[in-house]
Amino acid sequence: MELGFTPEEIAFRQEVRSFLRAALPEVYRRKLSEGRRLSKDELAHWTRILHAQGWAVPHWPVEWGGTGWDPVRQMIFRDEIQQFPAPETLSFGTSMVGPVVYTFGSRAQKARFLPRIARLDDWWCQGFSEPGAGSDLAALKTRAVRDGDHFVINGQKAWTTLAQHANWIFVLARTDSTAKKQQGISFLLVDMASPGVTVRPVETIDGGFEINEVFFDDVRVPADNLVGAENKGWDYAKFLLGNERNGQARVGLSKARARRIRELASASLNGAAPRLADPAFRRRLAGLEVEIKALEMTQLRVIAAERGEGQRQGEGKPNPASSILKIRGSELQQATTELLMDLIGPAALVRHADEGPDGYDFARGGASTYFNLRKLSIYGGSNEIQRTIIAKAILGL
Amino acid sequence: MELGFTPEEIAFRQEVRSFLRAALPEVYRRKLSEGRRLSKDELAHWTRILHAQGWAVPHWPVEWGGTGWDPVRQMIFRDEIQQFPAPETLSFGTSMVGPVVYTFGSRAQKARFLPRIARLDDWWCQGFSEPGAGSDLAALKTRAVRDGDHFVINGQKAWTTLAQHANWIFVLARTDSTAKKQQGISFLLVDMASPGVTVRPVETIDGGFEINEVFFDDVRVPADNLVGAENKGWDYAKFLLGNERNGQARVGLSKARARRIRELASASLNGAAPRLADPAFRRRLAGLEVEIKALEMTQLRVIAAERGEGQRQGEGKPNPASSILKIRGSELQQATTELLMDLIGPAALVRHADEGPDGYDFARGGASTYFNLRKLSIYGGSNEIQRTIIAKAILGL
Amino acid sequence: MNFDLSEEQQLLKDSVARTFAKSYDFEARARILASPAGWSRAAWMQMAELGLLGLPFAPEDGGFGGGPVETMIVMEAIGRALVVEPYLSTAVLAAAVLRHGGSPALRARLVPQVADGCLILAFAHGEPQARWELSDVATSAERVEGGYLLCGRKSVVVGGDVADMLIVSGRMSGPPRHPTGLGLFLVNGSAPGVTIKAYATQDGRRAADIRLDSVFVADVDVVGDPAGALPVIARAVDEAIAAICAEAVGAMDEAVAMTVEYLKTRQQFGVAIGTFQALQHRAADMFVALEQARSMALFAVMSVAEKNPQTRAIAMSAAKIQIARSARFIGEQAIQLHGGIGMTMEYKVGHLFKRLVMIDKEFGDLDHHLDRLAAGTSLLEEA
Amino acid sequence: MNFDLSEEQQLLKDSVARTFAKSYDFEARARILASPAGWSRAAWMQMAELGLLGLPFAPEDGGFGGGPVETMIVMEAIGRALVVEPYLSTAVLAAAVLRHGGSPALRARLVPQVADGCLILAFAHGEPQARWELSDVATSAERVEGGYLLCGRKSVVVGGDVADMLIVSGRMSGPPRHPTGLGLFLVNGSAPGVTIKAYATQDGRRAADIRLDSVFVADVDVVGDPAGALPVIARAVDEAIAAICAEAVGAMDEAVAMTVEYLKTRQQFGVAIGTFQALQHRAADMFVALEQARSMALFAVMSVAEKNPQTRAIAMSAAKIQIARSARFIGEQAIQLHGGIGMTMEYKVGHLFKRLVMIDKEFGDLDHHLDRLAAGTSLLEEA
Repeated sequence: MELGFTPEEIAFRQEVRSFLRAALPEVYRRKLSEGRRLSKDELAHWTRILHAQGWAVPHWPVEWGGTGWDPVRQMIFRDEIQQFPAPETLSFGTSMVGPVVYTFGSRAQKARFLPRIARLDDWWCQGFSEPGAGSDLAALKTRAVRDGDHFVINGQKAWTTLAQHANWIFVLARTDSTAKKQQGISFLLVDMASPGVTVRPVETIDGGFEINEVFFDDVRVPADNLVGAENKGWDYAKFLLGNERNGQARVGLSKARARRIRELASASLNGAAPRLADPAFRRRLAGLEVEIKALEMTQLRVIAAERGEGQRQGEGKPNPASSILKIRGSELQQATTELLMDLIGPAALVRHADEGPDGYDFARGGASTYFNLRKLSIYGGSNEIQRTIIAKAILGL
Repeated sequence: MELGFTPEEIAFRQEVRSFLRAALPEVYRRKLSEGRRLSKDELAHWTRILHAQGWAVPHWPVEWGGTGWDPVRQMIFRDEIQQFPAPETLSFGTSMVGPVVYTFGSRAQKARFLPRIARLDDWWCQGFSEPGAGSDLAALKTRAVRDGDHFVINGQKAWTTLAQHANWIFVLARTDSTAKKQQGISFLLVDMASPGVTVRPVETIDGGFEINEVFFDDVRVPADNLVGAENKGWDYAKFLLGNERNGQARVGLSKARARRIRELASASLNGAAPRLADPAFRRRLAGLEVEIKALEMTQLRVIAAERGEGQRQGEGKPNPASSILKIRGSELQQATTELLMDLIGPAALVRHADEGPDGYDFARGGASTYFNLRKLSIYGGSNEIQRTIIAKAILGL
Repeated sequence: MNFDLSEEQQLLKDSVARTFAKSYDFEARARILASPAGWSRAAWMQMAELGLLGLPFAPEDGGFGGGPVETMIVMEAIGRALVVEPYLSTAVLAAAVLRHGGSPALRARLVPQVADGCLILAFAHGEPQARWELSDVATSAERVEGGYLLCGRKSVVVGGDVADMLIVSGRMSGPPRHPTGLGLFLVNGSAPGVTIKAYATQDGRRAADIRLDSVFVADVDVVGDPAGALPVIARAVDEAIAAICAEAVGAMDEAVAMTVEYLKTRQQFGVAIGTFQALQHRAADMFVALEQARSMALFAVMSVAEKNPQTRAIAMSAAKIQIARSARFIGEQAIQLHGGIGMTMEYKVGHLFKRLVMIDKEFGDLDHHLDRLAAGTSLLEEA
Repeated sequence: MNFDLSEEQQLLKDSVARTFAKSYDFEARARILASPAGWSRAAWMQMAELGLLGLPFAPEDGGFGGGPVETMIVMEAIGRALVVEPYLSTAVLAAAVLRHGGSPALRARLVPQVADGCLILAFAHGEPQARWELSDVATSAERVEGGYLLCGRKSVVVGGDVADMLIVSGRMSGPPRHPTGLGLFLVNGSAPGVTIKAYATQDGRRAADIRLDSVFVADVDVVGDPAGALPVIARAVDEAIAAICAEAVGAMDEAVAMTVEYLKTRQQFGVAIGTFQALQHRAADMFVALEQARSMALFAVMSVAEKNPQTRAIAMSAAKIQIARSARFIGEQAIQLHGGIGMTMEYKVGHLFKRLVMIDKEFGDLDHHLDRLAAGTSLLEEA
């Protein structure tokens, strides 16, 4: 046992932190602290700064721009980004479709798409969920019919995050309707400029627009844009979702938010007594910090085990323990936003749109982030699904 | 709407309280406060005091010793008994087998058993659960085979509360093994002095002996002791369990315990600072009192509705809303014992058997009652079963 | 002890429910929210016609003599339909201030206008530093010839921009948080020195921050004792708490009903998701939380007319605590069980959730009331 | 960063597990509990033979030089097997006092005896009024010719009647709760003036209340600075917290495993109850709680050698908080999911539950540590 980080790992953390201090525009940091979203251009700007540093896609193969860091360093990097807080790269590209392409894609697909993903030249979105298929993803109805060297797609995707910014979408579509549910699905890369693609933004309960409906109306996609084998898309989707789950703990975000709560609670907001003077509030915050620390330790254990696995057997498969990270990670992000909202008091009523009044800057990202992050326990495999995974895959029930 | 009690009801409450002050030996009250159990003789003594007052079986038909009180008065009476705290009569007799006998029993059974139940001349226990059949009560295996004017019982009952004191047991036994699960069960009254009845007390985690295994080895029971019709026992059991659930809120006990907590927390236990000086403790107690008050109000609503029903349609059937009373009632009894244990601090470690040291009288009924009352969410239809009842019978899921 | 509605109460309940069902369904509400004003005067006048706006006032003042039960009936319906018009601030909160603090002359002047819908009121009391502490008023009220001069800031005044007239609290004497020295003053929203910064709230209502720069209030516009208003304020806020508890019950009831219906109809893995036991039990827990909240809302109604302010305050805190707990649980689970559709503004359940969360932020949140309750005597104290 | 055990550690783990599996199964333990003494000297000598009793001491003192990880390994096994012998009080708590407070001469005198099982120690520190406040010592230590006189009462001293020798804290100066003025004194359990009132604890251990009436302690039996022992006490208790967290993880792990096994085998309504989704999800939540507890027990082990007492105390409180939460949840759910069988003393899970509940009552409960943590700096403070 070697509990704690090595001196090299600690130095690496400092290196990342120094880079962020030097390279990240302060306005981006403040926006993220306040629960606001960067604009498309701002995120592209930041991605290029990272790219210039060689850190845009650390977890990718070195050949395609990866850093060769081991899982612990990757975790440290993610943690520092999140807790700074600095913007994370667009996960639909770097963590979802990217790994699918470099693992299952053709040589031509790799050369064409990966460099553009790494620089955010292309903005990708995820065409998985459908109105009738939420947690039961394999029940999807969108069809892709072969027509010469094209597929013709018809159907509708739902809850498509940031599709309004995207120029590419990766789509699960049914290519064999006679096969069983999970079979007969293919994984297609679709240029959103193709005729027949329509995007309709949907307002969410935080008052923002981040999800969309995407409609496909006789959309023609070159067969070259099929990833891997036809009718094998479900395998690639499972691979993708497994990667996704691993990244969902996002402990750094919860740490950053807990720190922001402590900072705000130490101050006199609008002349009121600091909330930290209330022992009940202090206890609530302290109790939450314990849960965050526990999750951080659990994440370290999962990652250390993965590194061990990796050394022994090459690339690891998704660890069912990552369901713990998903459940607790989402719950703690939700709990921190709830505490932040409660800290704000009556000012939580104020809606921060364009017309928001002065004097409530501390309240930004209070209620809205609380509302927004209710999604975390729903998407990426709802927490109910994760509990079933633990019960079956780990406990054998 | 007539919110609040009528002046007559308030006067009635005072009357009950005055009676308890005058009639209940102080040593009984103190024992109950401290989570201890009365001896068999003590409970018999108290039951006879109540009987002399005409209040031993208030809810029974007047013909058999009932008072004719409406459901609200019955509730007030129970509440006063519980919160005093005064001993409740032995429920296996007065609330379980008694109502079954006066509702479904023969004239001879009524005349023979009811007066003895009311005076606790007979100590009854409940032979329902079996080792293999817990929440799935109808899976019971104990058999009763007709042999002339007798039934011959073979099998085993489990978790039989206070069977070690009992001289009678009411038994569910399978009389038709060809019928479907719920059919083919009969309801039999068995003298425990019959040859072939064996009782084995089982120690529970609170260190007490209140449950038993009861074995039946060719026990001969006169056919006169069959209640109602052969193979119809399941109906009588459901009737009994419905009555049981209604009585499980036991708000008065939680009120009494919350009051004891406040009293102990106001004092300096063994020289320590009063716990009530700790704002976190005060908040926890206050929060618990809210939940108790809410349950008390819910119980009033259920009872008021039952009275309304009763006026319109005669005797009411068990209200599925009584599942709320069971769930919250057991949870709050458990929560109050947990708070009491936490209040006690390190002294909770002390086991109060014969050898317990001096100076910890305040700690009596702390940990032991906490351990003992874990049973409440298990028996009488586990809280999981109650949630299913709510989901199906009330919400229609 | 009887929780059944009287015939008149049942009539009131039915007519309110019928009206909202007809003219305030989800689509109608969406249109109101999308309108420039963000609220509907037509809906307001309809409430006036139904007699709802004059409900809590005494007949001799021009009202209909409704009591806490009648207010509960209306507020529950408002909660269910998510009515955004300022009923609570005008017809409950400001109305209570007038009833308990206003002179007969003042009531004679104002109540008929409120009742017929022409006069919308708001209670401008909260200040930036006060959180929910009722005595924490820094706005000053200075005695001048023929009246008073008010200086200060009021924040998150619900309905503050919609109102024609504000009831403003101001301090004649003493430091902030001192129990005496407070007065209540009627201020026209367009009076000189009044600056109103209006905005939308998270749950689709209107609110305002209000600046008072030497605003003159004539003697005739003082509500009650200009240095002893705290008891009136506390009583009015307690009545508002009882009312908002009923509103929350209406919203929770609707959220539970929508969720159960969704569980029955939504198919996943080839079956209705309501067949999954984990979801069934969650729905059962929601139902339990709803019934506990309903019980405590009734307890608030029972206790709101209580003469002893201490006893009344304890009861209101207890009710608000239960409401806060149940509302948070029911709201969050309603979204969770709906999944993605619950996250959108195109579906009612998300709006119910938002309102339920925001109700916790009005008149004191869970922690505030736990503190208030923990500081007092036991809720279970027996007479 | 590597959580794998070294070869030696794995060997230790295996041998301890093997030993307890063979000679400390549930039936063997039941016999020990039923014996007149309530504990087993044979089991104790077996632990000595395995080298467990000398484990934490330095080799130069006659120990085996084990560190926090080795103690964790032993304590986890003790938790799993529900060992009732006073390992924690002797080989963790008292051992830490000796290691950090005792002179080389004292260690040379005592450690070999402890290691070979002949000397059982207990730490007599807690007092009736102290709850878990370490500085709250009223027992007086008065300087006399050639030594000290102790007067006072110690309460709920775990292992206090089993011990051959007690390490007693006493106050030389200052009021109770003053951070200086405390000393530690070795007292023979049978010394004149010592009265031991022994009893069983809820979880089948032995404990004692101890009265000290002018008990003479010679200078040679003073442990460290007779007026500056609080830092040693705090450090020893922090080590005990790390150890008891590991014990709790062992007990939780066993409780979860038994519950999962029970869900797989127990039939109701014609199927294994582990097929019911609500119970599956409950089991999943138990597993999550277990893993969170395991993580924080490791965090405690990582932090227990931390030099800064403030940082160390924060880490120990954080670990104990997580353990308290997980243990209460897992314990209660283990009983709930077992149903009736879990309520009896004839089945192991009930004993695990009782131990888990009682672990919360040693070295500070959830509330105590939440207060301690909330009073300090943030747990998430970065270096």
